[in-house]
This record gives sequence, structure tokens and C-alpha cells, in this order.
Amino acid sequence: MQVTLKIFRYHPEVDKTFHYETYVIENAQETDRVLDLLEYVKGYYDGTLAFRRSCAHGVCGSDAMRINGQNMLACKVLVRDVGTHITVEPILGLKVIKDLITDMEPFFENYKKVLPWFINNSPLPEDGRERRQSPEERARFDDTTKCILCACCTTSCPSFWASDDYLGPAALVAAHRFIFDSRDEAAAERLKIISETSGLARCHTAFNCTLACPREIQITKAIAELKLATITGRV
Amino acid sequence: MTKLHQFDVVVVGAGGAGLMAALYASRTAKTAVISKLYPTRSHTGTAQGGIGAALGNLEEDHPEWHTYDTVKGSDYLGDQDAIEFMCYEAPQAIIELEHMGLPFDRTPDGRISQRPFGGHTNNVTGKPVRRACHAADRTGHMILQTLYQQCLKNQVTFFDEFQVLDLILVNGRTAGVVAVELATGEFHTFHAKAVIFATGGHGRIFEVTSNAYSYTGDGAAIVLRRGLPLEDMEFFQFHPTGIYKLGILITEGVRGEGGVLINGLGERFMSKYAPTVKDLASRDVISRAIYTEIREGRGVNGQNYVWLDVRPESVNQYAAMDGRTNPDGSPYTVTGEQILTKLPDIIDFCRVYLGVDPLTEMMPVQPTAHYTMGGIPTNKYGEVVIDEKNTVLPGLYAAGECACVSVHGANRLGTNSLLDLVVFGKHAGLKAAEFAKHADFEALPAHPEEEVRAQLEALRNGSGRENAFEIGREMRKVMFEEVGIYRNERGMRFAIEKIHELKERYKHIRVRDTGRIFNTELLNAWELGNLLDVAEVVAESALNRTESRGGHSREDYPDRDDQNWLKHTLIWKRNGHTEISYKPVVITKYPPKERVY
Amino acid sequence: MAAKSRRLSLRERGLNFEMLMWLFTRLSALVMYGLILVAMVGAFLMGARTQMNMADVLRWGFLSIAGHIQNTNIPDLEPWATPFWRLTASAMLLVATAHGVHGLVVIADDYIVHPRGRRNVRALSIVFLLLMVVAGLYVVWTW
Amino acid sequence: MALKHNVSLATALRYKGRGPMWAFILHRLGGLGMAILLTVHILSTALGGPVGQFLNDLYMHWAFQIVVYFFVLFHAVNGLRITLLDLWPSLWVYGREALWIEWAVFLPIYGLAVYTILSTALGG
Ligand SMILES: Cc1cc2nc3c(=O)[nH]c(=O)nc-3n(C[C@H](O)[C@H](O)[C@H](O)COP(=O)(O)OP(=O)(O)OC[C@H]3O[C@@H](n4cnc5c(N)ncnc54)[C@H](O)[C@@H]3O)c2cc1C
Ligand code: HEM
Ligand code: SF4
Ligand code: F3S
Ligand code: FES
Repeated sequence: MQVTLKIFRYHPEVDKTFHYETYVIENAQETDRVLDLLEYVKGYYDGTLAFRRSCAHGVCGSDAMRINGQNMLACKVLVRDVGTHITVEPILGLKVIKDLITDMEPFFENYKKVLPWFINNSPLPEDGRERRQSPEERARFDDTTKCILCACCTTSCPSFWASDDYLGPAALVAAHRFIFDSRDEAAAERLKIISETSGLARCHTAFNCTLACPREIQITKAIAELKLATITGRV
Repeated sequence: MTKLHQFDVVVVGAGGAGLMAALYASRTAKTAVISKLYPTRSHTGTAQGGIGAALGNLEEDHPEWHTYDTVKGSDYLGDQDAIEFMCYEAPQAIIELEHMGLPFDRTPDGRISQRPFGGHTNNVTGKPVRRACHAADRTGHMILQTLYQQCLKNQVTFFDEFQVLDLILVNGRTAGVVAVELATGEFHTFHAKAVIFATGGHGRIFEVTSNAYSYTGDGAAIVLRRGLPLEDMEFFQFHPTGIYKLGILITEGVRGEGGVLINGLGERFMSKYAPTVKDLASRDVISRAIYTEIREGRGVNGQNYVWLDVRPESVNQYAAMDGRTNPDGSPYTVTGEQILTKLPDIIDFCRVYLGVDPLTEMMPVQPTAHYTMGGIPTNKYGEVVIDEKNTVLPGLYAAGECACVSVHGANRLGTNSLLDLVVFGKHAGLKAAEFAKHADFEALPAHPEEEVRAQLEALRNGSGRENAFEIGREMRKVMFEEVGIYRNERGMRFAIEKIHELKERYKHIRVRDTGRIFNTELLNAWELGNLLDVAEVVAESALNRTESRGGHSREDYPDRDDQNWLKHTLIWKRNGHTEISYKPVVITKYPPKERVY
Repeated sequence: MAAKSRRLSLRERGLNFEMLMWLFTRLSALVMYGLILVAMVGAFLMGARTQMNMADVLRWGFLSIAGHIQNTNIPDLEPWATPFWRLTASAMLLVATAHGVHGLVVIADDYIVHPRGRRNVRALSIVFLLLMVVAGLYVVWTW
Repeated sequence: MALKHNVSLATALRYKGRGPMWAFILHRLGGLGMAILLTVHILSTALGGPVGQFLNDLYMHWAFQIVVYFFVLFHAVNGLRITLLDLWPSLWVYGREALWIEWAVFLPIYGLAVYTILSTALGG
């Protein structure tokens, strides 16, 4: 089957601004991943096409891009899902460095702001074994442990587009992962951080994040739980 | 222009092994981690099923059993002192991960949950034992995230998206590495007392693989080019259950939860090949069984695949036939709901990539290239050794999939790789920091980056007739077909010739991108060079070993030959030629015997 | 194993002005619904079915002051301008303006990131709020 | 050396956010619109005079009312959805379904309002 790929191109060393380039692939399959098509274009049409990728099955978070106008992982969407006319563009709200590669630093900076690491300064269990946690307590934060930091969510959020000082859904998801972990002791510190002006209050439940998340994390729900936690104190 | 950095310890690679090493090294030494991917993109994150440790949370288990299973799994090629070391360190290592916050699944009484995995047995009954600690089918993801987070917490210095291109050795000692910053194309020299390689594997030499695009054997190739040997490169693991054609892994955990393999005739064929543990035999055994089924015409619809069946009704039916029980002795049964919570990602992969719902349909699977048992030879402290006498190269360390300790021998047991990362990553980190405390910096050569600069320039200025993608494709195909699950002399000779031809063509590839910023075309071409180098030594090592053992099985030498081959291969690249030598296997408690499951 | 319940003290839960206003926005929304309901029920009890058209009923529901219905064929405006209705209208006015003005602040926060800018917006919003309340109350109580 | 990250309004609107994103945009427009209109309305009423009269007449015009009702009603109905889901976060799992329900509530009410506005205005 024939697939037409329209790809956003920008080479900082040659181009003043971006343009679109169209490639026609003749013998594509409907089970091809969009990533396969990009690899094909890079391999046989134009080696200069630049994009990130690694695992090729939706678990490393390298290849978030806008495909037919919506954020997704190029490796987790097949031709049969998006049709034969495919537009591929970089994710929004981050600087475009080259073609589909964006500057991820602000994204990771925001992530680091919420203290995304386990904190528990109490003495370890005396038997030298694991800290106990019931399956129910573990289930409480299961959803948000799945995040692969692909940035599909944050770069689909209108609040983040408005300005990248908004922590963004991915950072809030990370905060949720720890705040609702019964073993963690720094919920208060994190809640303070995320309830600053650039945090929770900037989420207007636009829901783009939840629809974009390739891990199907219920992000809007997680954020709402955080908002409520600041009010009820229940974590 | 080259930028210069100085650190006591430089860790190359930010997967499980690299991060673990960094975490421990940074406690006492000034440490940097260099990674060509953002750390959380590392391949460790894709590991699914679990990490092995004899915690005995659900039933009786002992590190001693774990040791024996691993020795047996390795087809007696693993070094038993190292294996024992790893298996006895395992429970503590897992507990330590839990203390770092790793969200393991839990048992009803709040302990870390465990599941059965291939080759892990109760040594008394021979039945599968629950030893794999897990977090759904995302165990590697949780390990990677947790370790990265702990590194952030401890303010480890990261150089993200820096690709290491060369190792600087001065007078037989380690002086640092040269890396290129992807975002600018600038070279950076890292002057270091100790360097730890944790660059992962090279599964991309094969056509059907569960491995990431980034698995290009950079570490192994660099070391090889620097005149150091690689160990046991002929041993590559083919995981029995990859998604047909795509190679995406379906974890052994599926079979751990009761899934079974079914051939084209609808038979559960593993009971023929491994009467006791059946679908939970070790991987090499099952991969060969699948291949045999396919070759004898019992693939599905005459194609190269078989079914993996985890539909609840099938699971329950076969579990009843096997007399499988829960820890409390009641018969083992599952519901679709339970399978979904235990294997959510697998279900998701099948739905996305196959349009198949594993809860109601069977999954088409075929063996997929998965894990490299061989690699940079080290001792059990992660110190790189460079000859038959295990002479240590001062200041150089390796850990994780790129290293060969060797704990996996001829075949790795599932869950032992993650364990390997954590245990040996930690010890490599500790050793490197200790070394750095007493050592001085070696003086750097005048232009340390000159050689790689020349390498890249050569690629850029090649005469430009050959297509790198095409070369890569041909390499992967010939390696999968001739140096894959079954091997024979004729095929391997053909493959070696082919690799030589491809290496010649590689000198004339065309790189169109002349820029410096994110020149992925150039770096992919450089990576292809690594793959070709590695593929060559894999094929050469395999051709030389005239026996079948673990992941290396030859049609022309179908039997294990302990008389002649109970030894590790070491392979060098000198003056453009490979040189092979051997070193003995360490055997302490378990003399080799026949391996039946 | 029983799940241990965790509740953070008032000081620890990050409850600041921002989050209080988040809650206020939602509660005020519910209150507005309540007031609208009261106004509607009242209007129908007082014979709106025969005296007003749909648009007027809605307008009355929104802010229950006589001015919102004076153009229709209501014979006697007196019962529609009692202190009770003036009070509900005042409540509506206060809640809605606070809700609305804070809404404007929230929108501004998306685009104005600099701390000084945000402080200015907040200062302005208070002035604006007061102005609106005064003007609004004047209208409510003089009609 | 890199393209700046500002997202223009046109780019933002081109994002395929589907229902919920548009609900957010309309909600914002509605809130903003109401805030502005009410300000003008209250001030003009308080001030009175010819300008005030003109503005109030404008407000009573049927075409204007159809637009304003849309925003007001949408903001109110959508606001209720947000409030309910926010106070019971587990409902957010049904975020998309909630939106259908919302339209099912909104459209008949709005349709009735438009119908009466039009029939009053045009029928005299
Ligand atoms: C699909 C899959 C499932 C698996 N499941 C299991 C399981 O259930 N249990 C188990 O025990 N094992 C499992 N394994 C095996 C195990 O996950 C891997 O062997 C292990 O994660 C390798 O870890 P590592 O730290 O050595 O390397 P990786 O995690 O791959 O990290 C390599 C690092 O090196 C960096 N790097 C590479 N080259 C360079 C360079 N030139 N310059 C700079 N940086 C570089 C990369 O950026 C990366 O950070 C699985 C493997 C796969 C592929
Ligand atoms: C029944 C009536 C109303 C309901 C149910 C309601 C509900 C809400 C809710 C829940 C929000 C929060 C949205 C978010 O945080 O994303 C909101 C925001 C807002 N409301 Fe209302 N509201 C009502 C009336 C009004 C009125 C009368 C005004 C104007 C004076 C107004 C102006 C605003 C503004 C400006 C915002 C901010 C919009 C944004 O952030 O995008 N609302 N409303
Ligand atoms: S929450 Fe989902 S979309 Fe956002 S970064 Fe994590 S995995 Fe990606
Ligand atoms: S898209 Fe943005 S506004 Fe909230 S619900 Fe998601 S973070
Ligand atoms: S390549 Fe890893 S998520 Fe797509």
C-alpha cells in the first residue's frame, strides 16, 4: 500500500525556518509502525532526517511526536491507526533543535523540581527485610509508576504551551507516584512545591494529556487527586 | 575544539548497571555518568518479567538452589565462584532496591511478591519455584526509574546524550574516554582515573530481535578496537517468545503465570522436550524446541511461528493437568482480570501491534535474539581482565550486559540479568571509587580525540556509493539465518565471508548530513561499524567452538563436549585479524552433568 | 495487612491561597447553581409562567433583580424587588464576581509568568473586584 | 540555533485535542466573555445615560443573546462537569463519556433557549 508522509523539517545549520517535506512510500504495510516509515525514509530517501528512537515498542519514551496533529509515540502507532496520509511534526512547547528533535531539558528540569525520588528517613525494618506495604497501598499509586517520561502529555497541554514554567502533567504524575506511596515520607514537601502558582492550579482539566499518554495513565485523575489532597490532606 | 572534563570515575552508560555503579561510586569519588540516551531511555527499562533472588517470600527457597539453577542454566560454562557470589548477594540487593523505593508488587502480607520463571526450581522437587521479584511486567522500568531517581537525589553528574566513541589507554592503564555531544557535535575528553563501561548489548546484529535500536555494541567494539579481548561472544540468547516478525518480547512471566506453548497441531509440545518443568524450561531449550517444531512442519499454518496461549481457560486447564497449586496448596486458577493486572503491558503490546487480545486469542510467537551472554571479560568485582590469566587492566571496569563475568555462561536464566546489573554494577562502582582514591590521573595524550575524529571524518568523506541501511539489513539477515539458533560450519563460514564483504562496502558508505548538530546519520553509521566488528567476532568465536552448549547449538556438533570445550573463548582483534584463545571455567561445587529439565 | 490511613495536618498539605481559590471556584459554582435554582423556583411560584418569557426567566435566574424583568408585561414590580430578592441577588453578585475575577487571574497566570507581573495582576484584581461589587450593589439596591 | 518554543494560537488550535480540549477553550471563552460583558453591563447600568442605554439595548438584541447564552450556558454546564469530576476524581476515568453527557444536557436546553429567543424576537 502507498503511504504519504509529510514531515516537518528544520536544519539549524542550513535553514532559517522550518518547512515540510513529503515522501511517498510505495510498499508500506498497514501493520508498519510510523517509526518504521521514518526509518525507511532515513535509510533510503534522506539520511539527514533526524529523530530520536530506541526501544521501538513504546517503553523507552524517546520518540514522542505529533502525528496527524496529536502527540504519540511513533513506535506505538501503526499505519492502520492513522491512515495513509500521515503528517509528522515535533512536539509543541519545546525548542526544536533539528527536524523532530526538541530540547528536552526544560521538561526534565520540571520533573526534577517535584523531588521525584523516594524519601524515607525512618529507621529500616529491624529484621533487615523489606518495608511492608499492602497490595491495596501498592495499588494506590500503581498507575503513576508507569510513566516513561516521554513528554507526550506535557507537550499536549495548553497550559504548558502558554509557558513552560508550568510544571506540566508529567512532573505532577511523578509527584503523585511518591505522594501516594505509603512508604514515602515527603508528601508534605512535594505538595508544597506543586501547589505553587506554576503547579496544580494551572491545570484546567483540558484532558489532552490523558488522551495523549501512551501508557494510558489517568493523568487528569491523578492531578485531581493531588488537588484534593492539598485540601483534605488525605494521601 | 575539544572540551576537557576531569572526574575520578566516569561511568559510560546509564542503564541499570551504569546507574548502580554511579550511585555507589559517587558516594566517595567525583563521578560522572555519560549516556548516549537520556538515562530513562536505557534498555533496562524494557525488562519485563522480574529479578531473581531467593527471598523465599512465598515458599521455601535458598541462595544455594539459585546458585545451582544458574550453574545448570549456564550449561556449566558459568564461573561458579561468581555465580555463588551473585546468588548469595541477591536477597540483600533486592531488599536494598526496595529500600530505595522500588515499587515491587506485594504479597497479601505486604512482602515483595515473586513468580516462577524458567529454569528456577526447587532443587528437591525439581518443580518451578517462585523466585522472580516483580512489578507487574515492568520490573526493569521500575529498576531503571528508581535508580535514576536515586542518582538525581544524590546529585550524580550526568552528561545526557553524549556518545562515547573511544577509550583512552595510556601505558596499559586507563586515562579516560572521548565522547561527542549529540546536541552540538563537539568532542569532549573525559579525563578519569577509572572508567566503568555499562553500555549494554549488541542484539541489533540480528534481524529478529527484542533489542533496541541503540543496542549496537558500542562498548564491546571500542574495547575490541583498543586491543582488549572479548569473552564468550558465541553465546547469544534467543528468547523463545518474541512477537512474530517484530521480535518484541513476550516475557517468560507469561509462562510463569501459566501460559503454554502450542504448535500448529494444537499440541502443547514442551512436555516432549522438558517433561518436568515443561514450558518453564530454560530459554535455549525452548527456543530450540520451537525451531524443531517449525522445521518438522508443525509451525502454525506452515509459517515460522507457534502459539503462546495465556487465555484463562487454557491456563486453568493445563494447570490442573500439571497439578499446579497456590502457596496454600489449593489448585492454581486464574481469571482474565488477574492476568490483566499481572501482565498489563504484554496485553497492551499484543493489542497494539498484533490487534490480538491475549485474553481471548492466542499470540503468534517466534524466537527472538535477546541477550548477549558474552562481552568484556571481568572478574566478580567488575575489573576488566585482559588475558587467559585474568590479569586486571588498572582502572577499567565493566558491568551489565556488555560485561562477561561470567555468571551466565552459555545460557542466561531469566531474571538473572537484572540481578547481574544490580550486583556487579554496585561492586564495579565500589571498586572503581576505591581504586580512584589511591590512583593518580594518567597523563593524557596530546590529542586524545584525534583518532575518533579521523574515524568520523572517514565516514563523512567516504566515496559515497554504499547505503548504510542496506549493509545493516544484510548483516542482520545473514547473522540471524546462519549464526542464529542453529549453526553449522558451512553457514557460519558463509556469514563470516559476508561480514567481510560488508565491512569492505562499509568503507564506501554515503553520509549526506554534513552538520554537527544531532548528526544522527553519522553516528548511526559509526554504530553500524561497531555492529559489523561485533558480528565478526561473534561468528568467528562460534565457528571455532565445535560443540553445542547452551545458546550455541551446532547441527554438525550436536553434543556438549566437556572434554575439550569446558572453557571460555577469548577473542582479540589484532592487525585486522581475529585471534582466539581460551581460559578455564571456574568450577567449585557443581561438576558438570547432563542437563535435563 | 490493613492499609494505614494517612492524613496530613493542615500545615503540611500545601493548602495555600491558590488551592483555596481552586476549591472556592468549584464551591462557588455549586452555590451559583443553588442561587439560580432558588430564583427560578421563586419566579415560577410568583407566576412567571404567565408573566414572563423564557429569556427573562433565565435572566432573572442569573441575577434576580427587578431590572432584569421590567420590560415584560409584569403588572406589579413590587414583589420582585423585595429585600429577599435583593439579598439573593447580592449574594449572587458577590459570589459571581469573586469567581469571575479570580477566573481572570487564573487566565492571566497562564500567560504572565514573572512574579512581579503576577503580583500586579493580583493587586489589580482586588481593585477591580471592589469596583464591581460597589457598582453591582448600587444597581441591585437602587432598582 | 533552535526554533523558539512559543506556540502560536493557530498552532495550538490545530492540535487534535478532541472534545475535552474544545470544552476547555469554550469554557475559557465563556468565562472570559461573561466577565467582560458583565463588567460592561453592570457599569453601564450603574452609570445609566445614553451610552448605558445603548449598551443595554445592544445586550437585549436577540443575535447578541444567542451568542451570550451559548457561552453562559456552556460555561455553567461544563463548570458542573468539572466540579463534579474534580470533587470525585475517580470519575475522571470516564472523562470522555462525561463530555457526551454534557452535550446531551446542554443541547436541548440551549436549543429551547434559542427557540424562545428567536420566537419572541421575530414573532414580536
Ligand atoms: C525486552 C527485554 C526484556 C528483558 N527482561 C528481562 C527480565 O525480565 N529479567 C532480566 O533479568 N533481564 C531481562 N532483560 C535483560 C536486561 O534487561 C538487560 O540485559 C539489561 O537491562 C542490560 O542493562 P545494562 O545496564 O547493561 O544496559 P542498558 O540498560 O541497555 O544501558 C545501556 C546504557 O549505555 C548507554 N550507551 C550505550 N552505548 C553508549 C555509548 N557509545 N556512549 C554512551 N553511552 C552509551 C545507553 O545510553 C544506556 O544508557 C530483558 C531485556 C530485554 C531487551
Ligand atoms: C453556574 C455558573 C458557573 C459555573 C458552574 C462555573 C464554573 C466554573 C468552574 C468549575 C471553573 C473552573 C475551571 C477550571 O479551573 O478549569 C470556572 C472558571 C471560570 N469562570 Fe465560571 N462558573 C459559573 C459562572 C461564572 C460567571 C458568572 C463568570 C463571570 C463572571 C465566570 C467566569 C469564570 C472565569 C473567567 C473562569 C476562568 C476560566 C479559565 O480558567 O479558563 N463563571 N467556572
Ligand atoms: S505521563 Fe504518560 S504521556 Fe506523560 S510523560 Fe509519562 S508516559 Fe509520557
Ligand atoms: S492537558 Fe493540561 S490542563 Fe490539565 S488535564 Fe492535562 S494537565
Ligand atoms: S522508541 Fe522507545 S518509546 Fe518509541
